[in-house]
Amino acid sequence: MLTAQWMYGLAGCVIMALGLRGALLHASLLQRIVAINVMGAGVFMLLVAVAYRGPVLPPDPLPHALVLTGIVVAVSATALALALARRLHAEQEDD
Amino acid sequence: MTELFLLSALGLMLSLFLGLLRVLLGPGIGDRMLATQLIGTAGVGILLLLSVLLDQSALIDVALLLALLAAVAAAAFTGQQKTQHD
Amino acid sequence: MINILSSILILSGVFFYLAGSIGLLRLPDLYSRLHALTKADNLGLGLLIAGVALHSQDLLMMLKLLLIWLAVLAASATSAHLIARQARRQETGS
Amino acid sequence: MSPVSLPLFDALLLFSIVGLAWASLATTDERRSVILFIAFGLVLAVAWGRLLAPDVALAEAAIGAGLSGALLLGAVHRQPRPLSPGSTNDSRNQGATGMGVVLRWVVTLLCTALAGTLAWALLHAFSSVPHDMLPRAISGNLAASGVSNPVTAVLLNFRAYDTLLELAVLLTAVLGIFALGQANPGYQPAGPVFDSLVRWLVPVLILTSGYLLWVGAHAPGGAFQAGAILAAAGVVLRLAGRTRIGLPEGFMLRIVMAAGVGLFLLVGLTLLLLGRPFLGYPPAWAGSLILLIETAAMLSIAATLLLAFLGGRPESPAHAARTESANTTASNSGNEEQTPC
Repeated sequence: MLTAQWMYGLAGCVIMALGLRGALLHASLLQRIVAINVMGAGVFMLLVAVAYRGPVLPPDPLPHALVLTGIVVAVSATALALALARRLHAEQEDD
Repeated sequence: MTELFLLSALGLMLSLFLGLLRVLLGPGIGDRMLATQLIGTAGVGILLLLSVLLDQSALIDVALLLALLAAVAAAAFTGQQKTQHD
Repeated sequence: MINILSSILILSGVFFYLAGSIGLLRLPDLYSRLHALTKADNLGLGLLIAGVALHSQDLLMMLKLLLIWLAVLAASATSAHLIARQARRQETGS
Repeated sequence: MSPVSLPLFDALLLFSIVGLAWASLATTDERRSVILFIAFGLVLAVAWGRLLAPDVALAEAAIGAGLSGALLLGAVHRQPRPLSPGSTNDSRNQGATGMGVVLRWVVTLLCTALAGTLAWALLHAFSSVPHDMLPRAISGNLAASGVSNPVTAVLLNFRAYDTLLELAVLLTAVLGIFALGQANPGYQPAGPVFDSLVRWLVPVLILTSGYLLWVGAHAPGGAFQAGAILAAAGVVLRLAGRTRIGLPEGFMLRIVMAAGVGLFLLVGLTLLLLGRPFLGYPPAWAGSLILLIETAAMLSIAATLLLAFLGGRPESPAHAARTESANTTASNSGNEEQTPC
């Protein structure tokens, strides 16, 4: 077992849990969106840690491809969430 | 030579870490933004050293992207948005 | 010979980085921090890049490294200007 | 290069990353939270590089440093009051009551339990048989894939279905954003200093995106990173206060948005007609077909990400000039046909 692999893997678990906690507990919608992004980053770190196979062997490319597309989807989902939040805010102001 | 690159990468990591303390301490939002700038520059340096240390020339491209986009956050932070006409 | 020169350049680059971040931490106000930081990290990155370029001895790599340095120079000057302007605006505005 | 182990470096890096994640969620100040999140993204890019994932690092650098920071900071500035479902005072008071405190602790405890379970499963997986069946299958078939970068081979050949559907997801997200209203009003001119940066930065960003697209066949890079950088060029123009940010208008915009999915489908269906499996490229053609699809995908990704940054249907600059007052409730979809109200 590689030292780096479990160090980064554990950190990924911690980051994911921190993000989940933030997403559940924050009152502000914007901060919930940030928290979900943090949670996603934790999952990405987990996957990249799983792909890592030490300094000599090349890493597994499949999780890299997953994370790469995940990053792009995460940013567009964030944009959609922010647009929803903006609309919600505008509707509330009309009331 | 490998030891030197490793030591230098650690030095830059320490520099990034000190910048992180300023991001956490603030006090003003400008201070935090400035420290984020330092974290970016340190990140560029670390990536350059890692590209030699791990024999990954593509990390130079990553450093290039970080360098090119370094001003975007500051611009987004200080930019004045037009007011909605309503 | 080239190895020694490149080591000296890289180590002095790291020294300026550390000086800059210590300045960022110890100096009392935003403007002096701004000043210390932009100088130190530009110089630090410049020396580091010179060292890495000397070590790589590959022309395309050197060109990319030069572009990185120029980009960081321009970006840090611009961001410093924007942050300082914002701080001034807030001081006079509110 | 000899194998190096850098546990101390890793420890400092991970401490910074976890610290930033924690700090960005510990504060209730939205602006501080976003700035800490941007710093978090910068350090993450270094971590991906450290774990020998340069493809991921490129995407993180392009999106973390360019798009998502600008997107979130823009949202904070637009909101003088916090974006919360109720008024914040209510939720603060709720937090102070006994129920709120108990809830907080229960959620924290559950999250800790989840992290523990996940870590346990992970350590179990790491200490069992090393998984090298998939990597071996990928490297064994790499020669027939048309490209030599394994990540590009996975994205555009071995798992091309996934990438096709992912482009469809991006398109759907933007259509959702369009349905919510007009684009954000944009930025005031940022002044001469930023303008002089923009003048050379935008061409260099466009050049870099072309380079990343081309190099993606045999080295880290590809349509996603190239598209993200191209979108970042548009973000920079927008931040400088320009109204023209390189997006085509009207019908052309629709074509560019759909180009990635469209060309992907077209290639897949043509192959079906020729008696091959859907998206099963003939090895001799694979390289050129992948480059063709990637070029279209890059343009679509760039347009989609930039539209996502705008946060709504774009106004055509001509229309914006004609009418100072933007009608936010207009549900007309055609930009050209919209009459000034």
